[in-house]
Amino acid sequence: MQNNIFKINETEYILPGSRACQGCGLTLAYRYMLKALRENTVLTIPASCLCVLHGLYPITPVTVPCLNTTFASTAASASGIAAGLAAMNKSDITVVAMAGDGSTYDMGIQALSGAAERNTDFIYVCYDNEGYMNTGTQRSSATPMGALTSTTPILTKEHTKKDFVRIMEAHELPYLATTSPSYPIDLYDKFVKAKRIKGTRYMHIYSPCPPGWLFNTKDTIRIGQLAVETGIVVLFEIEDGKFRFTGRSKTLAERGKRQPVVNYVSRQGRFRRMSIEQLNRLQAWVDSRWADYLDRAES
Amino acid sequence: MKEILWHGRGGQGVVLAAQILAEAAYIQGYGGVMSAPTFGPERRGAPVVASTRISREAIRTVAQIEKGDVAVVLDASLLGIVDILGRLKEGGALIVNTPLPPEALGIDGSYDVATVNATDIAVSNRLILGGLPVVNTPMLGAFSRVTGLVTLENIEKGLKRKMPADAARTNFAVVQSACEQTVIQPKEEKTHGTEEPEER
Amino acid sequence: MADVRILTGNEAAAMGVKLCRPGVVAAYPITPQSQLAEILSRYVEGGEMRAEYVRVEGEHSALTVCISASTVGARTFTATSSNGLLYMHEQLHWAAGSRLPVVMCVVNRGVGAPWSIFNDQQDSLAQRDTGWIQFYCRNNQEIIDTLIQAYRIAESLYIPVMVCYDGFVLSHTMMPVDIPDGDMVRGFLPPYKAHTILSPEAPRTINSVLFPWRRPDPEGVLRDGYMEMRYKLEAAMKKALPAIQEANDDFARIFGRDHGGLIWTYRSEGAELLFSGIGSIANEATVAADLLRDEGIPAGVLGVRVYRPFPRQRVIEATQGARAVMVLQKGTSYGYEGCLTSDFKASLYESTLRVPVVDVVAGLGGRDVKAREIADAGKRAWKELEEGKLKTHSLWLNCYTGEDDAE
Amino acid sequence: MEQKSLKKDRNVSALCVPAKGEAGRTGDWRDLKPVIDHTKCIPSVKNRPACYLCWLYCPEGVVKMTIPVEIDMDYCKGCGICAEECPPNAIRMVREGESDG
Repeated sequence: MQNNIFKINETEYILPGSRACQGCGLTLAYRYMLKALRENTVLTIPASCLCVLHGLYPITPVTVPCLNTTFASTAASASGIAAGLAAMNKSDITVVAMAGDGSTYDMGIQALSGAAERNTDFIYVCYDNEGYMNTGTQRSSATPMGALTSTTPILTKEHTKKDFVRIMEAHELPYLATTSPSYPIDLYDKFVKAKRIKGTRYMHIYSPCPPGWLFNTKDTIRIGQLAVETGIVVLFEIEDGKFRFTGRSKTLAERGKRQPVVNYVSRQGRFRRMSIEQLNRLQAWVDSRWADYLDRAES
Repeated sequence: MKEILWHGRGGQGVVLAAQILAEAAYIQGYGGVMSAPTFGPERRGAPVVASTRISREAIRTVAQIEKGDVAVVLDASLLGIVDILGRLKEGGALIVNTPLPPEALGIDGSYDVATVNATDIAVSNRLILGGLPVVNTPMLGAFSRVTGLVTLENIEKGLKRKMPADAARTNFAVVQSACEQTVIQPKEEKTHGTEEPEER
Repeated sequence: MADVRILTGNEAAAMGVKLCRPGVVAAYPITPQSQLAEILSRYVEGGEMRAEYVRVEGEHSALTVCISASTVGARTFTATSSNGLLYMHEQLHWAAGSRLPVVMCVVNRGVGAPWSIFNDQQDSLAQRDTGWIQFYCRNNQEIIDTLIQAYRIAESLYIPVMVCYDGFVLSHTMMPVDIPDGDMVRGFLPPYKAHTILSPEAPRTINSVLFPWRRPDPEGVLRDGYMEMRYKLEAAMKKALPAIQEANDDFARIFGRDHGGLIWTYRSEGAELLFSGIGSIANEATVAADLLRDEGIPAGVLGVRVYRPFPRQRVIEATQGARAVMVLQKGTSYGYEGCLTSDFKASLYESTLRVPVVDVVAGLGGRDVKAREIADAGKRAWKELEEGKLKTHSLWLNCYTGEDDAE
Repeated sequence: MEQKSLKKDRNVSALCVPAKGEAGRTGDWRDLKPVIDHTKCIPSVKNRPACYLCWLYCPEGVVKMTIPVEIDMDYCKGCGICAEECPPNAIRMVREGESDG
């Protein structure tokens, strides 16, 4: 881990003084994503935390070009950029659409599925902070069962988290990967790889959110690590259909021992109303999914 | 009509203080009360402004307050960052949470300047929330003392409207202490009358 | 040598698009626009037209693709009808607010519910406040000519433009169309130059959030608040009125066809009974005017070619001498009156003219409207006018309204 | 808010230019600030580039990979991640206004 730190591109593409909250998982992930993708990148984003991070007119902290669009249209906007660049015969630019789970899982799923089905040449990045955080932590389909949100304030979220990564797998993309800002070098390496691949690539960032998940801002890294240590988040990549564990999940799969999900859940205020039954269902779901991934890794 | 601007940082309860004052004023019998946050994104620690309006009759204006009659500052460091005096009427009242006495703030221009160490009061009453001393409710005590617009009794009733009974009780204790410990430096020429001048 | 072919409206539109050489075309099929999308696909796949053709999964995405492609510097085109246009509504505002010169054909069709696949103008009339320039074509020749002018106007003012023409009535109806010469079109239409290019050379964040108030930037320029930025769109719309006229006049000089610019008139000198309308129904009214003139009723037509920006002064000038106006449109603002009627009357209000204006709603959901029927309505109105009993609200032409049962 | 300014805004549409401090001096948001004890901080102790987890995990990118390690206090938001993740616990979060000592 130590020596890898010096291979990372030192340029900072987000100038200090952004509007993001203290200890924001997205900001940390975005920092490494841009380091990996470098200057020749064009972004398009919807109204979201990322849009707020990109700043208010006339100033932006981000030194990479970016086009804001409406909530349901992020992937379509990327399609247009890809088509426009092709029409202007500019080929050496990486087109990136980046949105949160709300825009990706819920309102924008149609545009993303369309763009993926057309194998549009772009990277779609979903930073999954498990709720509509920019507008005050309302529930989205990515919110885990048992979590308190401003729209499930008493009974907690009733339904399980939509397994969106599996939906994207069904599109049989050239490359798909899951990442976490708690493992920045794993994230960095995957974006470096994704940049070189042609066609639609889907990158999932599991992005801890202090004000939304109700944990202290100093614990952002710890929470993200616990998610991987318990198997709630599994770090892997799928290249032309071939599944491979990566980073901490790889060592866990080979010889490590997963922690119980309660270690992760108990450190976040959003789960303080989670029932035992919900906790057990979550543990069972994590265990069965981990078993599936182990099988896929062997074959 | 009296217009009050509350200055603080995200997470200090500026909006809640403005609301409690409106509740208290309504209980006291003012026909018109209104409170509003500054619209837009709030960030923990970033400067935030909220407002309260109090009047005999129902209030019809909803525009933002241009210059308030009173400015309540929950965090003295804001004096150097936010143009607080720019939105305070000539002869208005400035109430600041700071250990310093009013004279030490170096406020020029004719304002009533009042200070109280709300942070200390909160800490000594063990009123800490999310690692932050609760400085919004004590300032309601200082407000009552400086302006006389609402009584402590009605502030207590206002507290009960906005929080559970036990929280209201502990918060009222700091309101009282702040009221007692507030130091006022009235502007030179006019003594401060508590009577409200007739409607403009 | 004129290259005249007998074409449907959709074919004329496709030919017009090809002549304008957009870099990116994105369209989702919907009746009655589909042939246009199909012909363009054949052009692109057959190598007749070099463009990126994005077969999107819906109209919302169709316009989004045009918006972002335009931001990268490509000329773009899309087309839709009816509920497809309604589904685009959010993106219509986004394109105008971004000041992008997207050009779109709207093949007018009624909107649901209930369903109608037939012609009327409720789809595009409902978009009059979105910040787009709106042309309404009265025949297929005007479709191809207006498309070419639309790109020049859009790209000089940075305002998106809708070229509307009636579904089936024009889109599927064949008539002679003189195809402008490609080189002459290239002369008329300079290459598209975006006002802001999304590119790594000059990294910018575009269409960010704006404060309600103005805000200084690091170089001490006092940057716009939201309201100033929106006013710039309104200011550009004002400049569009002379720009449209100029484009029309240049086109007439080069290609020999003058469509009037903002409005056109037919036998309007001495016309005391004046018909007005948008699209093919206004053309139908010219035949009605002839019928009425033959019967000694001084009728004429004021065709509105550009509905937004609304040509207020031209309408006032052309209405001089009229003793009654009948405004025909294939739509209404439910609970009030036809949108064209309202805007027509609002313009007259700014003048000394006090002429009664009859609101005529016609042809909804493809109901056929014949010149004779317009003439008969004109005759009835003329008689009521003579007797001082002219009813101005609202004539739903050829529609059983059940009102006559009430008497 | 309306200062007199020479230059008019000629932008056709809303476009932002990269600059520091978009949200203002975010260092001002802190109620706790990171203080580094350079006698424990690994790069200083070894006098060569090493560790730098504070640099790695800082969301704002305001930690410098220098010896000794420096933090841009104008913009550090005081989240406390660096203090939490520092292997030798060389960073303490101290209440604003209290001395660094």
